[in-house]
Amino acid sequence: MRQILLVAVPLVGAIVAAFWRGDRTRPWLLPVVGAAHLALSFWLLVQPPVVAREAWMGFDAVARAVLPAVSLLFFACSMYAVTYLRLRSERSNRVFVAVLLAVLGLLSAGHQARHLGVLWIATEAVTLAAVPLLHFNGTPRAFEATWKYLLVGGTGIALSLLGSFCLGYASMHGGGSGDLTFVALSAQGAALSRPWVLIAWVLLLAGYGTKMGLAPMHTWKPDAYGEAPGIVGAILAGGVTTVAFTALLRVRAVVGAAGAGAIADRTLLAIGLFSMVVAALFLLGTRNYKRMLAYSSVEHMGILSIGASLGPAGVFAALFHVWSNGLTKGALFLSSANIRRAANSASIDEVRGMAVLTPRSAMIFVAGLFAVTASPPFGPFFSELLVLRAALGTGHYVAVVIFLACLLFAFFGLSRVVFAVVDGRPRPATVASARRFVETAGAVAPPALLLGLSLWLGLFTPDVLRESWTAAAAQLFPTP
Amino acid sequence: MMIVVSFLARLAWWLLLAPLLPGIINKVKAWVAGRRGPPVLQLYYDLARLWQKQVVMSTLASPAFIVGPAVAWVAVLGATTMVPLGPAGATLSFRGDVVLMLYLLALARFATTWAAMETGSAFEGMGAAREVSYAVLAEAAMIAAMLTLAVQTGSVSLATMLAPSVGTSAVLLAAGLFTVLLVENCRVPFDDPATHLELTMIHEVMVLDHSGPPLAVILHGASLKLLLFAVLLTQSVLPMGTYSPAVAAAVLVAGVLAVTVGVGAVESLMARFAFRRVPLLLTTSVLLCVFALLVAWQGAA
Amino acid sequence: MTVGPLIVLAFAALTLGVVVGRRWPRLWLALTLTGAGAAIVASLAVLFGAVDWEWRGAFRLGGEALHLRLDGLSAIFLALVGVLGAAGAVYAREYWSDAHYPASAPRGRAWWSALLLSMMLVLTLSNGLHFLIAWESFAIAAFFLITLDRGQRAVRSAGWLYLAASHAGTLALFAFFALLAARTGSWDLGPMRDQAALQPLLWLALFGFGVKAGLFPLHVWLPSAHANAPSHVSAIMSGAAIKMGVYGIMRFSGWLPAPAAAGWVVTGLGAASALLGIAFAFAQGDLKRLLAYCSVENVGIIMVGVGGALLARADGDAAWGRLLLAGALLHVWNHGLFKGLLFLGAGSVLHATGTRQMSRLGGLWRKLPWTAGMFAIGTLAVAGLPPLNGFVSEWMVYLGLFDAVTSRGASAWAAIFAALMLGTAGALALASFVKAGATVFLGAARGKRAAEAHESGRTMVGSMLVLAALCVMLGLAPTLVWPALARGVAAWQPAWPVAPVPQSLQAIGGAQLTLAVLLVAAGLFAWRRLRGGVARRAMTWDCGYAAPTARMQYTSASFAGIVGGWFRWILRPELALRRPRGLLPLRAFRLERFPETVLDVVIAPVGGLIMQTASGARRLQHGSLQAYILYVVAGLVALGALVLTAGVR
Amino acid sequence: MRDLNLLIGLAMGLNLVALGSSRLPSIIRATALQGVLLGIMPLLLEHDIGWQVVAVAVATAIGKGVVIPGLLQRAMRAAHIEREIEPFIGFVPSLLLGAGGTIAALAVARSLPLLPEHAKSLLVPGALASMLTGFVLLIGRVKAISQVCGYLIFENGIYLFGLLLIGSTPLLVEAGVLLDLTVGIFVIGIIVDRIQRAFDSLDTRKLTVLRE
Repeated sequence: MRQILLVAVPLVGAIVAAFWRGDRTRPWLLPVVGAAHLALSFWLLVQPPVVAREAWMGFDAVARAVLPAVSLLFFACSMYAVTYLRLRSERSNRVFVAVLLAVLGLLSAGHQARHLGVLWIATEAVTLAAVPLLHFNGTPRAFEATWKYLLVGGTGIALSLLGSFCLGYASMHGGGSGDLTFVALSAQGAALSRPWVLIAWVLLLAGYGTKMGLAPMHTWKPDAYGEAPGIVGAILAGGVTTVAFTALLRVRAVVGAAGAGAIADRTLLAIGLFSMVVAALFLLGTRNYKRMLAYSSVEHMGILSIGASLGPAGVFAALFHVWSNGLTKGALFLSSANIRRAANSASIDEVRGMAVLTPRSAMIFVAGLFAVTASPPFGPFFSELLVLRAALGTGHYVAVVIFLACLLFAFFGLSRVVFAVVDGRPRPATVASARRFVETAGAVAPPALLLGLSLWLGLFTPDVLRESWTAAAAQLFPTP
Repeated sequence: MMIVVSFLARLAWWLLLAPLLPGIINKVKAWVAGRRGPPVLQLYYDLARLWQKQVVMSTLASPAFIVGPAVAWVAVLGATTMVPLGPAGATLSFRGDVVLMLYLLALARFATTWAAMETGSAFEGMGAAREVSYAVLAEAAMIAAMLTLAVQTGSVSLATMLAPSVGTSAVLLAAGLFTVLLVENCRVPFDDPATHLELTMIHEVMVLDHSGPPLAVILHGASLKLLLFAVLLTQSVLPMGTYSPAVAAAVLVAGVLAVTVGVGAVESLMARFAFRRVPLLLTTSVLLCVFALLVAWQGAA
Repeated sequence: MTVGPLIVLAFAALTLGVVVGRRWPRLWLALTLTGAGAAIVASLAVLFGAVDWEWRGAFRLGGEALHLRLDGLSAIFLALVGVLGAAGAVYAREYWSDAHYPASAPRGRAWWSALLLSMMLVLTLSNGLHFLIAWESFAIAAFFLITLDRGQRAVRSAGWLYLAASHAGTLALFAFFALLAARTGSWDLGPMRDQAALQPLLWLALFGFGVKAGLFPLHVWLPSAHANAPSHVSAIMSGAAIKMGVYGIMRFSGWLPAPAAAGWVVTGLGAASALLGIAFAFAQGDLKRLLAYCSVENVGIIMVGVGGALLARADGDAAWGRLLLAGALLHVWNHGLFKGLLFLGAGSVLHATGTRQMSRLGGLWRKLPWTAGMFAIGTLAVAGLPPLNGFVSEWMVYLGLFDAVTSRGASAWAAIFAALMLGTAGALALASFVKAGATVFLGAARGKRAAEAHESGRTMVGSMLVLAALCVMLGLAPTLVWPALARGVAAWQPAWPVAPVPQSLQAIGGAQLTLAVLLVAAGLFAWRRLRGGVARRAMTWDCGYAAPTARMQYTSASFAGIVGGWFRWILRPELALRRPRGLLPLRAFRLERFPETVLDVVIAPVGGLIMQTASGARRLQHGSLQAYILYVVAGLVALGALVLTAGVR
Repeated sequence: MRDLNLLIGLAMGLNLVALGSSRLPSIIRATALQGVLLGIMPLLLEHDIGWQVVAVAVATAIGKGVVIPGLLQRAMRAAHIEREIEPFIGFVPSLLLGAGGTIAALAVARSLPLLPEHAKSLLVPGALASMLTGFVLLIGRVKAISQVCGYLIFENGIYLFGLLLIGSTPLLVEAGVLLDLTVGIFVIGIIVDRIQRAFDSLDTRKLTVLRE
């Protein structure tokens, strides 16, 4: 019941928002629903429900390990959204609010999907629902970004659909009864037709990888994150991508059951490392601090897929990283949104000396830089160190060298851009535009909160979370 | 009682004998040139006269200008206390005293150059720069020489390092140390104490502005240093340990005399090198000492 | 007096200092002094109380239980951090006062406490995860201190270079500790000498910590950072912060089994650092850059000691190994003290004249008598001259090397090489500091700023006095600290029997004392004679030249000319020359810059190559959707190929 | 089975039409026709035809055959463009690609381990050929409209492949999938419309502002 509520409450909220009168009051629906969702998800986290084995949807270990993070991120963003939408009072926020809530609901559905088809439907639905959020600004650039997001993302989604079909066909080939729940598929195990499983894996990895933003299917990311409002970026980077990641984890479990786990891991590791390399190269050169965040997100997706390729310990680390990366990225996106609004530009050629104009946001931005580049004691440090340890434990020394090199170059790129934005003497134009922007508590508190959470997550990881990640790893790597 | 006497005796040897060496050198040069030359005791007279004179001090100079020479003199004197005098032995002797001796000489160099820089004169700066720069290679040569002795004797204390008979490396070591002696004491071919062209000088140009007692101290210190090197060279080359005390003493005196005459001979036969060729010669001395070290390693094996 | 409460007191005081630092300077100073004092007392208690302090807490941080430990080795470093932390804090009251720097001074105080705290944590934490946390916070605190004066571009770029290098080192340490944890199955640190499988890890540690220690050629960040930081920060960076790298190397070379080659490599690197570091220092025209490069040299000396000790451990030869390591440890203290003193002195000069360029200074001894005196003491100490402390530690290292040679083992060759290098480096150090001291303080003022300089106030001079006094004390009474050094050695290699004070060290102590007395006596005598009205002041005699000007003095560049020529191959000076032309040449100049060679010759080209690759890659993101979809297809095909190749296996 | 293969063959023919024609209206028409054909196919496959099946079929046919083409037509008229000019991949090459692709698809499908009941059908080759066609259009064409058509054809291919599973997969899933696809295309159509208004053109060469 509660698990259904996770999906239902936001959707109902979305409908309410769609019919709500009054642009000033509507945004408050976001924190309200967000709070309810947060309460629900943490209640479920602490007291996990019993999920029927053959259920198509359910708050199982995997959902339990990830969904609360999304909920937390969404809550912080929803608080920020109230302030943000007040600043954007020139345009109606009806669609924005409604769609944002719908996205939350569909995200919950996608995380809880235990059925190949349902999973695909939910993911595709999220992809489509996010479209109005992307072109909220209504500028030609926004439409261009949306166009690319739609076609690249759509291609990926189509590929994953084909992959799902292939997996289904593999099960049919193995005399499957047509039950496409992951449990049933895994139960078929070696009976699944190996070639079809492999084809399915490639297609699904490419498809959901596109959704995650793994290189070379990441091309939609910088455009979308660069043009969309900060909140949307945060939710895409911290929420939507994780759906695709959990999808890959679930599929990987089936492939593992079919006896092709080693091959799957090999591909995951390869594409993860490749994403990190590409991200590092782009970070070294980019001159736009919002696109920079997109590439950093690509890098961290790479880390996730590397973690996923390293067996139970790696998956544990990866799930940890989903949390720490989501929260830290949220802080970065929101603080950069403040800076963007104050400076009225996202290019480091035009933005300087924000430490003077928006001191608090700049402080959070710098702190977020250190956090996201795995500087202790923030969350990402611990999760990435665990990934590293898992990789060393499994003897992937070459991978570790590439991994560390990419982290280093990513740090160079990120710090270069961040300090260029923060330091120096601001230009007159920037000073003028910054006068129109006040760093209210509503604009600063949410990113600060997220950063604080990332810190807290690293230093005092609650045992219930560790336990949930262990459980998820156990579900994905069942020990016969 | 005995200790005090012997200490005083050694002190006397160092302090009183030192100014004789420059005199001898000058005599030799004069003799070669066929002149009568200044009396052998000339430096003693100079010192006595300088001690009476008044000090003239640059307006720029700080007290260190006066203190410097005193420090340098004390440092060299301190260095001498660790150098054994044949049968008389050394006043101060312990494991690693060789390093202390080297660094006391360095301290003397520091004080001299510092005092030279006091005046802000371009010439004295030039001299100081040359002094410290050439010392870099000389230092390396000295370390190599001391290592050679250490390898030969298996000891790291001068008194025992210099005592026993010398192995096959004697010749190389002698050549190396003699070169170092020449540069450390600013003799030809590195420097010409007798020249009258400041541009070409090292040591003399550093003391241009000194006068009166400080100058006396400097001159005495220089002669002391020369004597120290002469004694060091003699004992590191000759097998002092194998002689009876009387013979040893005689040999030591003879050796020092020989070295001094040698310096004089070099000065009267050779011209001063052009400065750019100096490093070459210094490097040669370093190499000589290093080869000596290798030979000693083989010999003692 | 038990250690635990003192450590807690130190941590508490400094943590509080971070909080109150911005608002209440006096309270902050009191807290900092309390914290530093407590740390010093604690470490002395461990060093002379002859019992290690260890504490395991139930409190879990990042999933790991707290584990603190203070043994002979870490205590030596802890004491140093305390001393320099206190001295710098007092010094900053005037040097970086709120009046002059209303914006950055409060920030500086908070970060100062943070820096001290994190360094002390690095020294006491005994768990890999926590060590990394403390290590990185220490690096970041140092970064923000270096870039206190963020308005200047030079400062910012220096800070970024430091941060980048430090991050590279930290990542190596990530790998090191992760590998350690993966191999041993726990993050907990402690002696693991018996696990031979851990040998290769030392290389990672050597790189990671070597970057922080400024070991050649990993020192690229050091000169600019130390030169551009505020001087009290330079003092603690050079005196204590780079010693954290040394600590790391000593700590883990002591706890882990060392590869056979380690001793040779460390000795070689140390010797190279010593010689090249000081060669670069001699060439510099910027006072603080000179001091910074000199730190590279001194780290080299320390590393020679450590490497020698590793060789001795391999040979199982306790006698000279002990001597070498003790010398290295003592030099850690000594370098911390005199380099701190020198940087504070340089700060006082900068404070008074506003320039670090030695060729603009000169004749400052009249205006800044105290600074000049303190700087002179520091100069004697750093040149390793008796009777000051620098000599004692260098003497110990030398004696260890000589003993290694006379022992005639295979390591003798390393020792011979190192001894020759150290000798040369020593002579160069003397040259460098004659040049530095003389061009800054002696002669005539070369510029207006220098002519109008003023002496610094009580707090600045006072903190310099303290460090100078410590230099003298360590120089005159080395036997007093031997027990502490022995404890450090014992913590590094328990197998070596703890030795009483060596006869030779006692002799050195006596010799130093006698020498000091004699020098003071001679100096006083000479000075009295002079005061007796014997002296007559006159213009410097310039060989009959009528009108000598201050600009005719030997400059730092001309002083370093000869040796600069010898090391041209690595110094690679940039020369800007305009020869005098015509009968009446109006303007002519000759400017020589000595850039950081490793940075320009190694790092810059590689970086350029990578940046080219990056910009090439960025062209792939050229905005055409058709291409993006093609990338998707390409990715699909590549994955397919990967699966096929894997499926075939 | 035979008439199914007939329809599929027809669809494959339409692929070639879409590849070869330079006039946008004919591409749109070809796509729409293909959509309708696909809509009919389930009726031929399912043995017991319930109302849901009919509903799904009708929905697909209308969605793919009427609504989307309508949208595209509208956008096309608004933008006053009739034909594809200087595409990235010329018409003759893309035609050859398509033909070669179709042959290759037949060959590949033979080598795939298919269940006996599918061995004879053209479903898999048809799917592969359509997907290839879709990709060629997506990558090779400049006008947004032809790219959308390409995407439609690509999805048709996937739909064809999905028909392999029609027996086994629950209807609910199929319905969801179809709904999603239709909505997706619908959204794309809307965006195309918006782009036309924002840029007053449907030339994707104008859509390259966002770049590194």
